[in-house]
Amino acid sequence: MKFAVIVFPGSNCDVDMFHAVKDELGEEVEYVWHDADDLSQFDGILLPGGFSYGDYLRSGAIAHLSKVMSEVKKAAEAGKPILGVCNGFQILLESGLLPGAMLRNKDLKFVCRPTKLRVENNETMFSSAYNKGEEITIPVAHGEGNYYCDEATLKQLQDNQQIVFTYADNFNGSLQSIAGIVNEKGNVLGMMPHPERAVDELLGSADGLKLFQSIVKQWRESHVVNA
Amino acid sequence: MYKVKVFVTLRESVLDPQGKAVQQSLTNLGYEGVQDVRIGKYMELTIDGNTQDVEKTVKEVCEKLLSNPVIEDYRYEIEESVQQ
Amino acid sequence: MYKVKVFVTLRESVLDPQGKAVQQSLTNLGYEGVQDVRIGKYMELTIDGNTQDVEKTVKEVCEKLLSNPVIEDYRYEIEESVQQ
Amino acid sequence: MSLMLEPSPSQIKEQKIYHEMGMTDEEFAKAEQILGRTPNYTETGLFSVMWSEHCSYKNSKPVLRKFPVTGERVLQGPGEGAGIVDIGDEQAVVFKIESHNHPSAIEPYQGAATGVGGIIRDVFSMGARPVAMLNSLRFGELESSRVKYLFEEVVAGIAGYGNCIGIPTVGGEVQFDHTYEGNPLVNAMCVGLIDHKDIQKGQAKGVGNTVMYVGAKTGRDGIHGATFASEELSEQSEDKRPAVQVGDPFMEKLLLEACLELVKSDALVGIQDMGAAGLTSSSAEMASKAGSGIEMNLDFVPQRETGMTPYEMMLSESQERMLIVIKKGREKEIEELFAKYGLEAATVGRVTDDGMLRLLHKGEVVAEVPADALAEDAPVYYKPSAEPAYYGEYQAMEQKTPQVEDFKQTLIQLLSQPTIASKEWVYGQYDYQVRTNTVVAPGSDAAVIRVRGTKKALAMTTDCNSRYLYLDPEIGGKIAVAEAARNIICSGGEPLAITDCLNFGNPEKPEIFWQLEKATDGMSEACRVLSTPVIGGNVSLYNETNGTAVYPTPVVGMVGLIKDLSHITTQSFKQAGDLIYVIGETKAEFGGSELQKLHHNGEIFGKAPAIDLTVEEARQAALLKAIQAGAVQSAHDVAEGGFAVALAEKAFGTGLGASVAVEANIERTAALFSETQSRFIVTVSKENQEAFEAIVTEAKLIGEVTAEADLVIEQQGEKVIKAEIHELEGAWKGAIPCLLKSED
Ligand SMILES: Nc1ncnc2c1ncn2[C@@H]1O[C@H](COP(=O)(O)OP(=O)(O)O)[C@@H](O)[C@H]1O
Ligand SMILES: [Mg+2]
Repeated sequence: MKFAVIVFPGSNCDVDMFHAVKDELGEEVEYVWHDADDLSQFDGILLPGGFSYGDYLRSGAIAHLSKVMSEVKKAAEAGKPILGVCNGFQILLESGLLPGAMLRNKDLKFVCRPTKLRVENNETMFSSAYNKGEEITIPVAHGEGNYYCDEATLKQLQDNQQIVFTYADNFNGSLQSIAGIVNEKGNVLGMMPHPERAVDELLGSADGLKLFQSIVKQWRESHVVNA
Repeated sequence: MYKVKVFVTLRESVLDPQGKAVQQSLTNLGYEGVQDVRIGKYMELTIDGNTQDVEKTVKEVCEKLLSNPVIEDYRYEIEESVQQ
Repeated sequence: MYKVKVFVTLRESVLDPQGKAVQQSLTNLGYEGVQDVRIGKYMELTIDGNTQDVEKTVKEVCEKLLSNPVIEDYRYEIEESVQQ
Repeated sequence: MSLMLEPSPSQIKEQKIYHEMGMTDEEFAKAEQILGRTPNYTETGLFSVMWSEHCSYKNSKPVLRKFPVTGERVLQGPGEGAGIVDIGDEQAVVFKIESHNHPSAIEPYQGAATGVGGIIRDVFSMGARPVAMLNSLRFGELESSRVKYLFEEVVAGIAGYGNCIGIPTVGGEVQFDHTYEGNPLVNAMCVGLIDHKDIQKGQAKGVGNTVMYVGAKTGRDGIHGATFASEELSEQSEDKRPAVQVGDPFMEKLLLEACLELVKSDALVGIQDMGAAGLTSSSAEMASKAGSGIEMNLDFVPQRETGMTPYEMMLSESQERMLIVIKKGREKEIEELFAKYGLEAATVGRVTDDGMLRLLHKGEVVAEVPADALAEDAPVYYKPSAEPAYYGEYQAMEQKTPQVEDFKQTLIQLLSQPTIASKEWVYGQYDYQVRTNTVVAPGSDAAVIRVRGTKKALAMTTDCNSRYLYLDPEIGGKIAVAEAARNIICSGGEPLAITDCLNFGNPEKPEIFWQLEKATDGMSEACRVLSTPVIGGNVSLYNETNGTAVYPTPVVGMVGLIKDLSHITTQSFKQAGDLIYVIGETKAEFGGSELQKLHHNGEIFGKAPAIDLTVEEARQAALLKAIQAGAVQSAHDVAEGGFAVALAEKAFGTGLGASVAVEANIERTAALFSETQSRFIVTVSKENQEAFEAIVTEAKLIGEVTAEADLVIEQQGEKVIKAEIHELEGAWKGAIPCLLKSED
């Protein structure tokens, strides 16, 4: 399976994402610059964390207007798996690929620490390797991860099982402790915690690896059928 | 040349953690009279073009970039045409 | 009850990285007419008290908390007295 | 301001306008003599910034010369942007520490942020990729709202810049003491990695080569920042506010990536960041180092504001800018390289052979000064030195052990001292993980960063207990270096070298100069014995408010090499049943200790704890050997607060406890809280008991790690302390957040 890691000016977890896929997952991966106009050769798209355009104005706001984002939208329509982590999640929200918006953390401070997440839905292409209700440790590092949406949207998220991960300790004030959501179709996941930072016990946790493995498993299965 | 003032504010229904924090510290400082604080953005744009274009440009950039309609409202004033 | 609008802007000579990034992005999007963007804060305060007190309070809180006199200027409008 | 309004050379001389720029009469005379005429306004500006203490080290040079600066592994000592040490496999580590004290006192968020930005540029201008940041901070007691504001904003500024640029901030220290009330210290350190072949120098070589300006545009910010950094803070400092610069970490991220790409190009000849004294120091130093000259046309300098004068452009300290020299004819390709990152690269001049820094503006030569005169010929002052009266008094005092009644309560009080308390409130705001190499995150003795693709890792720390330095600068200087080395050793690393930031008061006062002399004597001695040469650093003098100096604070930044990932060790207990050892004897030493400070309302007095560097070296070597042999589960040095604090810290976060017995022949208060140097607490699994004891022969077995999360300390069969770890940890963790919330 071949992944693209999209690099925006100011991305800085691009390297982490790249190495997680290459060294730990053992799949193909390439960096793709923000002005690329063709993503057709990739099977999965990864939007890494960082501070695209300094996160000036609002996090993810300037990046969502990048050229590559129209390609990301096409890939989403085509049903390819798209994972946005942290700033990547914020970009997906700004571009409307996922519903809602991010506010500043309730304590108004940047928070970097390992967090416990609960797997709310293990029937997505991103979470099938986990058990439902499983508690996993994945680090966070963000200042604006306080998820917000209106009531109607929340109801929709709940009714469609779009909430994939929640925080055990809601440190940032997110609505319903939401840490990660998928789109209605289930192929676009946005999450604030960093699974790519949790792929090696040496650095504290390898709980994030299963997320990437879930993506690969689903892709293999669907491609064996098609072949 | 036009000078455009753009005001971006959080929607009424959205909690404003920053505003709340400021209001709290004002209370701590003894300014109990300040009962509510809402914090938004204030932007000044210098735009070159004719009146009609400017209005259109401002609307577009407010919607595309300067505000996020999920949480924010915007309002603008095309205030004056300044000489170079 | 008074509604006070406070505008906090970066001083003229102070670098505004945000404004610069936004302006650049608008240029990339084809809005070349937008020649300058400066980003500041816009705050709305609801204050209880009599007219004189309010003016004094606003000045004080602007200087103490709402603006950073080292790099910012502020300006305010005590706009209307609203009914509870 | 236009050129017309600038004073003429004769006005500058007659009205002594150079005084306002911080130049003395003798210095001005010397400049006149060098030029053979009276300098004009721009030229006076050039001399004044380049001859400021900040740029020229004119007052500190004599003491800096004492530092050992060479070693087998040292590839680059002091003199360039940052020092470089070999770590094998054609790789090297690059690091440097720098102060941003005065800007942070005026505008803490931006002051700290631009301090971070500046030190990062020092490292990547060597061609290295920055891999980690540390910061060493000092504030007044966390009591007044002003101090709280400074503390919160400085931390936010460091976080704001470091997080955005995407370099993990992995360690540091924070000390609170009334001495820093009006003059906080903000030192930032950056560590980078480089392949030997990519090492760059800041030299303007090759007559005819092109000088280019890259990065952010020049504005009127920070004019005379270097001079400002070389003055005492006073009420008038507030008026200098326009000098404050605003950082743009996004711009610097782009500049960093572009420069690291540039380093791979054979078109590059030399590169230097524009730090203090911006365009002036970068151009003069690059020319001087290469023995060449530089001619620049200031009309081509990218400007953010209109109508800037040569004086303003040359003295501006706008951030995120670099000066590069490239091979003639390759301009286009360099422009394109930078354009890819959305950055401007402007040709501003060329390398000449006449040794002059020549500036053109609007068709006229506006300055012409020998580059060497600016970079090398600053006067050097040998300041008078005098032992301060307090020192004699303190030395004559008898060692007195503070009276302690309730040992448990005292331990809790010590753990709640903000200097000892958990710094999680601080480092929780720093992204310490980005780039996924952080093996040991903040919270242990040293931070550890792996070198991806190898078995190696780097341990890093900053340390300085300024209270010991105040009581006895020579001993304190030794301790600062030794403590840093202890932290590296405890993490499994071999200390490589140090960088230092000398934060002192006004050197024109003989008592302050004495402190500087003695401290650097002590540091030099320790560096020699511990084989950690000084590869670079920074001097920040005039740290005084209204005439009172801060404690002498020479912060030591040290990096160590961990040869194999399996050697990485942390301070925390690992499992119940492990044996607890202590290495080193305890004496009753309370001068400058946390307990003394606690008991005397912030005051310290008496003698600093003694240190024997030969003993220190031997102990460190033995402990490292045991760690490398795989015989050690955890290791922690005994520092502020003494043995009981160190032992409690080892239990925090583990869910485990400890049961130990202290020696019978030592007074209890000393056994628990004395700050005797060169001590370690180590745990060893039972299987490794023999192996460990064979290597660290002087280690004493004192107890065991327990499954019950209690801290039990006995002496002669009597319980001196029995406390739930939970209670101790609560006090330790809650102290800083609690002080910040409380109203004053
Ligand atoms: N300003 C800071 N930034 C990042 N980490 C910090 C800071 N201050 C303290 N820490 C971390 O907290 C831990 C305890 O610090 P300290 O008490 O100074 O340790 P030590 O006594 O071993 O030098 C260390 O891991 C240190 O790196
Ligand atoms: Mg230590």
